[in-house]
Amino acid sequence: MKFEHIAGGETHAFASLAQVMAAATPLRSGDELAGIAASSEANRVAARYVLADLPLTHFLNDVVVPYESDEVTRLIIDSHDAEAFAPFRSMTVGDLRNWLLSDAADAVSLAKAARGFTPEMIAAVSKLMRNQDLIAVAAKTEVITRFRSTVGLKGRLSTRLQPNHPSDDLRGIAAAILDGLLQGSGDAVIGINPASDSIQNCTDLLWALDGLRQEFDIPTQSCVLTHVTNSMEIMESGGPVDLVFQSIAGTQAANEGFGVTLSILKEAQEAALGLKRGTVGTDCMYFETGQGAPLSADAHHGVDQQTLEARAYAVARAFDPFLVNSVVGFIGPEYLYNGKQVIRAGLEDHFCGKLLGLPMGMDVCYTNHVDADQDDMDTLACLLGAAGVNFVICVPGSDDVMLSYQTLSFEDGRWMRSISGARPAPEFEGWLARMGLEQMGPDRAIPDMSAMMKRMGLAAE
Amino acid sequence: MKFEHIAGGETHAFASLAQVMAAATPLRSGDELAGIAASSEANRVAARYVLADLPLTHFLNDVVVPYESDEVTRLIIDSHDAEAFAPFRSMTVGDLRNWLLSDAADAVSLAKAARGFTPEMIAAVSKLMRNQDLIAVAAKTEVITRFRSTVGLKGRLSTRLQPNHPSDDLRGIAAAILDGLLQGSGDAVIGINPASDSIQNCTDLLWALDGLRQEFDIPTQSCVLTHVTNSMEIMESGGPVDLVFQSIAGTQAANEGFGVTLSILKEAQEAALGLKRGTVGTDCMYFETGQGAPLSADAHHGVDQQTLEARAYAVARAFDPFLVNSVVGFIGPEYLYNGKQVIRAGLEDHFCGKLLGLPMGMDVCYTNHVDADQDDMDTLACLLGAAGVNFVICVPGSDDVMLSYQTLSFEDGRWMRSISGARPAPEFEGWLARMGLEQMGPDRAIPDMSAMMKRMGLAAE
Amino acid sequence: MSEIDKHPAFNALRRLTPARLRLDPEGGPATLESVLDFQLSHAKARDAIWKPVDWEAVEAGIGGAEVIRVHSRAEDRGVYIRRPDLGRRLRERDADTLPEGPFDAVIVLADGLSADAVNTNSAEVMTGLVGAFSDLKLGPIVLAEQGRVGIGDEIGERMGAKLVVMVIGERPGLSLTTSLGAYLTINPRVGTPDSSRNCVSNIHNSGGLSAEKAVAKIDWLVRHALKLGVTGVGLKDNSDKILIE
Amino acid sequence: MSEIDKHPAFNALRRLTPARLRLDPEGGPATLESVLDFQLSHAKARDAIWKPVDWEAVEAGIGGAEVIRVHSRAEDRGVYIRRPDLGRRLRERDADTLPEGPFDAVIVLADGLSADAVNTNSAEVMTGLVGAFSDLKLGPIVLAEQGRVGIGDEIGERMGAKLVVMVIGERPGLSLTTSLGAYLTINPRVGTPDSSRNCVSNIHNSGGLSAEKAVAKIDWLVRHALKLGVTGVGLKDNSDKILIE
Ligand code: B12
Ligand code: B12
Repeated sequence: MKFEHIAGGETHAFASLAQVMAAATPLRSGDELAGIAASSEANRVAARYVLADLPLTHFLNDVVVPYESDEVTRLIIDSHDAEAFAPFRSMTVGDLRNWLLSDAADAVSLAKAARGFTPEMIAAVSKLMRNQDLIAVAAKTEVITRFRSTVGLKGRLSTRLQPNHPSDDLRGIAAAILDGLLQGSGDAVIGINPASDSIQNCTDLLWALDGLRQEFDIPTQSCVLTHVTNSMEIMESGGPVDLVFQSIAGTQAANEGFGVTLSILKEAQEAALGLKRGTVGTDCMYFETGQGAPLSADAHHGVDQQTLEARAYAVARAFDPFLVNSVVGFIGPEYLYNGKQVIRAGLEDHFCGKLLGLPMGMDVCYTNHVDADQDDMDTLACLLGAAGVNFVICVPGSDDVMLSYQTLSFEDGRWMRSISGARPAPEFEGWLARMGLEQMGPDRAIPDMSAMMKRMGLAAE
Repeated sequence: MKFEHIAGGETHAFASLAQVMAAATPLRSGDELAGIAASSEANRVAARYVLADLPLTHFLNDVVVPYESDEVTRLIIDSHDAEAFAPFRSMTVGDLRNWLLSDAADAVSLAKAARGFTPEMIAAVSKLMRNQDLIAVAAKTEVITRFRSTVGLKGRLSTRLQPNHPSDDLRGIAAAILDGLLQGSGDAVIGINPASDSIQNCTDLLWALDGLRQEFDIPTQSCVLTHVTNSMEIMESGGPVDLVFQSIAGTQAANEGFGVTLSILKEAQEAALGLKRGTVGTDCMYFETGQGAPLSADAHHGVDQQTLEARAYAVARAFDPFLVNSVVGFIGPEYLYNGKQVIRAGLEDHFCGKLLGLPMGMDVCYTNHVDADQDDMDTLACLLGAAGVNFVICVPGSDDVMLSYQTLSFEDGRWMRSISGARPAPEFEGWLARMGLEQMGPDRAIPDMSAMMKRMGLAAE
Repeated sequence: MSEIDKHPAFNALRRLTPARLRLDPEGGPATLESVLDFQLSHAKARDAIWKPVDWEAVEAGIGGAEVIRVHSRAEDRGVYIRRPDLGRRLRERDADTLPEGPFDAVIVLADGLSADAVNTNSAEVMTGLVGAFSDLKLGPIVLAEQGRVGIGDEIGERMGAKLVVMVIGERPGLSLTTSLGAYLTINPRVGTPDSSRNCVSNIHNSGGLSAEKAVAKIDWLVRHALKLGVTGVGLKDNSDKILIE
Repeated sequence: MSEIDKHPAFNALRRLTPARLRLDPEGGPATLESVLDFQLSHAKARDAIWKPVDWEAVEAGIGGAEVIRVHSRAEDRGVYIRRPDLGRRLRERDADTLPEGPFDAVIVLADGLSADAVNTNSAEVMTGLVGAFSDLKLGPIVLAEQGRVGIGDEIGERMGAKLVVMVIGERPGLSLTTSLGAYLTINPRVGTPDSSRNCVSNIHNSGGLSAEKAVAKIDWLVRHALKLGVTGVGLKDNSDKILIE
């Protein structure tokens, strides 16, 4: 196969599918770092012309990471659903773009098609799409998951309440949870990144979270985002694990850099399923991903970071996750340099995740070494609201004091809901109403805070 | 009055109100060019602290451009509505920000307050606001204007159809109009920028537009965007002028650079009112503005470009315009360098215009020397949709072949409507339905195109 | 299948304008074809901003007329883009090289925002203007590098010109990067407002104003300007009317 | 009126965490106070990225221990930010200055993303570690400029270290720019994956892990690593449990 296009008199040739995909991607620092970005703007467009004419079946035969040496590739190829793919068999990537934008593609047909798409197909089509396309198509999808609450229903927007503390102080964490609940946050999950990875510490956090949830009868789930192998050890010794968390990536080598394999994830999922802790459903995995992780681990095989990110979603969907989110601006400027790159990547990640059938959320965020600010986050949040994101991550005042980065605040989560007219997960919405936390403003029946604090183990002054 | 704030141990002093305003503005190339941008990020925040504590009454006494030598300042001060201002009399800029974000500020109270606000007050408060605030507050306003269609109703989004041609070829223009109408565009105005300013040429264009409108009984208005003095000459000789257009700016000197004064505008408005061409209303002026124009004309008096832009809105509102839009990314990178600056300025301009009571639209656009692309325009369009913009400008394929810049396409206009659920102006919506142009897609009853073309004076092959 | 093939009845309409007409009664999102074509055009238009003028070739194209080359205070393209104020002023050492006149008119040719436009279209316009003004006391032609419209004011003032005709590369568009503009200023002085100039725009051969028509229009404006002693909003362009009458 | 004054009952809660708690039962948009404070903090945090370490002072703070200074292949901060690959490798001429060992352990101190953290908090941690490892064959302390976590691998490999402890400035946060992290790698080799390291993070005095506790934890991990011959996901941190037992 020759990958070639003549644009403006100049012939642009690409040596491999991976090279076409990389060159077709909107500019970002990570692909420049990897030395695989387009050589010019014209070169970028030429690569898109090549992609547009590429038959989708090509992706079933020509893989960007070798089948033999990479279990993610094997997963993608071996679990490909030929029946779901049948309607798309004779399409090119360009045809798929047109179909996705047509009225024929609606929530039902998109859900049916998801397992027929490989991540590379969806990454490819995303490269032909403008921001407006990524929003319009994602907004048509509906991916619903269930554990103790139902996340992803149309017209709903959930949030992860992230009450991190730099030394995992239980009372400090409880105070942050209280703050979030008061502002209607936490229906996707109350999830702590533990500062210390010690098993004891993580177990303590889990018991505290579970106690709180039960005390107030909150229809949500908790999670301590420690390494999957730690969660397994904790489950073995009887710890109350709702969701099992793990960072994942799109190549076997990158996952090894994270200390995980597919079989470890499978084992963990089975252990969690065995606990039968869900009430309205059994989706019990939580994955985080993010463009750049494989490159950082020198495990990218010359493939662009956005395509690899989509491959991580193939890993995720093998385990029926309850939540998946990209940590889009979290990793650093070496992968996404500024607000513009973060915004574009956020829309891509959400689009690709949704199209592949994932309950996609987003960590709308940036670090202090990225050239971005709160205006960029407002922008991305508004766009993702329009695109129908399943959930976003919220912390007190946008400032994660343990992970050292800025994500949305509880107020931002509320703003997203108000501007897009979206409501919380139905179970949680009912709970907020029962607690008198539904409305904001001076008129609201303020709950008896000191009683609440006492029940949380937090005495007032 | 001392403008001073201590931030992080450092004292930041500002010599004048204009300097505080300039330093408080988010970074943009135009203020750097003028040498008045904040000296550091900390300096910028310090200026915002100063603004936050500044009483609104201060703006009634301390003007950024001298009263004596500037008729725009005189207009602002002399037409200030003390009664409308009464509820805000004891507020600081920071208090105003809080009030605007509160539930007390709704469509009714905002409309009532508009004439109590001076442009400088609104520019100041916008500098304290994040993108999300600019969107949230603007979305609460409702500014409705009427001529032959009603523009600005909640849940509606109108478009200016801009069928420019590099040599004003009447048939080429008609073809572009046909293209736009087919895609549901043109309910705000069908407005041509004439390539040649000759009176004869402009008159010809007006007759052609008017003939077309009457032939198809389109409930819209037409405009040839020539200089106001030309429009006056044309009206005198009986030309069919619906809307009188003019570019305006926020200082007397800048307006003189454009060849206009307030009295010329008044005269023009009276002439147009005299024609009584409106059917559902009498709003008959159309103004364009844009950050940077005064600086370009060396008429900025050391005032930042965003504040001056808001002052242009004070000029506009003196003439009950039917349409006002900023040409935000049109002028060039010396004023707004990249997509991020254009996006921020677009939200500011829309916010300030709406708060001052203007029927604000936007030319969502960029030039080829600005560091921006279609993704940035998708982003700005989506944000403005959420903010409830009155209208946007649309051209065939986003490419204005006469003005040499890129604005939204007709398809983009439709996308904005679909993603925000907004509909065209009611009169125009009815017309689209009558013409069978309401729905898109293969199922739509395609109008008899050759008959339509014939009636437009365009024979098919 | 492209729009062109799908709706052949519209092809005649397409030829009427360089605009990117869709003319698909079915409508729907923009076609992929048009999106990619847009992106390629954008890449080219962005490059056009940064291209240099081939001044030797331009000089040759103008023919025998005497020519002086000057440079603005904007050293390079990067500065030019961000600092229009510098593009409006002559580099100091170049100011002294200009002859002092007096002249009825001086023609200036500047790169402006498009070298393409100057490289492609200036020869015909410039020779046309020189021919049309053969009866006037015309100064040498000034070629100004990294120039904005306003640099004509300083040049004209220094040269004691009654009127300056500035021919300049207009900003490149998506489809077309070769358009010239002409700006006429009577009694040019540093700091002249734009309201005191007239403009003849979109001079190019892709559906714009032809060089011939442009020269005729500029000629009409120059004669009336010199006679009435005014350019700008005070001088209404009635050239078409008069040509018709 | 600030939140603090409005809801004094919550002040005790605020003291439990450095997080920016709102705790206003009325809710509504973020207060202007918090928005401006955020912006000022952001300005400072961004500056923190670009500050240099005062290596002389750091060296003095460590006390008598032998010290070697090296630099990564990232010449300056701009390169460092965009090129983590270069921040993980030793500048060639510096590689030769390292003694060859063998050592049980080598401690490396790198600026990482926060000079503030190294300037403020490294002395206590470093002297603590040197004290704790007095029974081990410890190499000289290596101070690495413009270093990433991975540069410890090359240093450890060159020095024949059984284990490397990399103490490094964590990326600055909005509220706090002085946090250190420690990364432990057994059998360090260029290209060691992160899954083969352990991490002790958030070492600082503003609600984080104190230097004393951090040293104890690192000590526990180092002892177990040397005994079991493993770091990373294979070595579970049970230090707390054991401390409790
Ligand atoms: C950035 C970051 C990441 C990025 C790293 C990518 C990159 N190129 O930078 C991503 C998102 C991929 C990541 C992933 C994970 N991380 Co992390 N990460 C951080 C963070 C926020 C900043 C690190 C930093 O500033 N380093 C300093 C700079 C100068 O170093 P660097 O050389 O540029 O970057 C290297 C390190 O950051 C290192 N690294 C990052 N995370 C981790 C985690 C572990 C266990 C190890 C050994 C190394 C490591 O990888 C980078 C490349 O070599 C810290 C929190 C903090 N406040 O420090 C958490 C933190 C270090 N990570 C943590 C964890 C648990 C993980 C995961 C194991 C989560 C999971 N369950 O899968 C994964 C896997 C990490 C791995 N590679 O094995 C914990 C460690 C807890 C502990 N005491 O062991 C921390 C403290 C945050 C937390 N509490 O959750 N992480
Ligand atoms: C950019 C632009 C503007 C900007 C100029 C600001 C700036 N700093 O660049 C803004 C938005 C302010 C503007 C305003 C107007 N413009 Co204008 N503008 C253009 C545009 C799109 C590009 C010009 C260009 O590339 N110049 C070349 C560069 C290198 O020159 P420059 O030194 O950087 O910029 C100077 C010129 O652009 C000049 N200029 C810009 N517009 C006009 C208009 C006139 C009549 C004059 C004399 C000068 C002038 O002002 C700039 C600063 O000195 C052209 C369309 C085109 N295809 O050329 C229309 C164009 C030149 N403008 C036009 C018009 C009508 C106007 C207005 C009179 C509209 C109105 N009714 O108010 C106003 C007032 C202009 C004035 N200052 O007197 C017409 C002129 C028609 C004609 N043949 O006379 C054109 C051709 C577009 C059109 N057909 O509508 N414009």
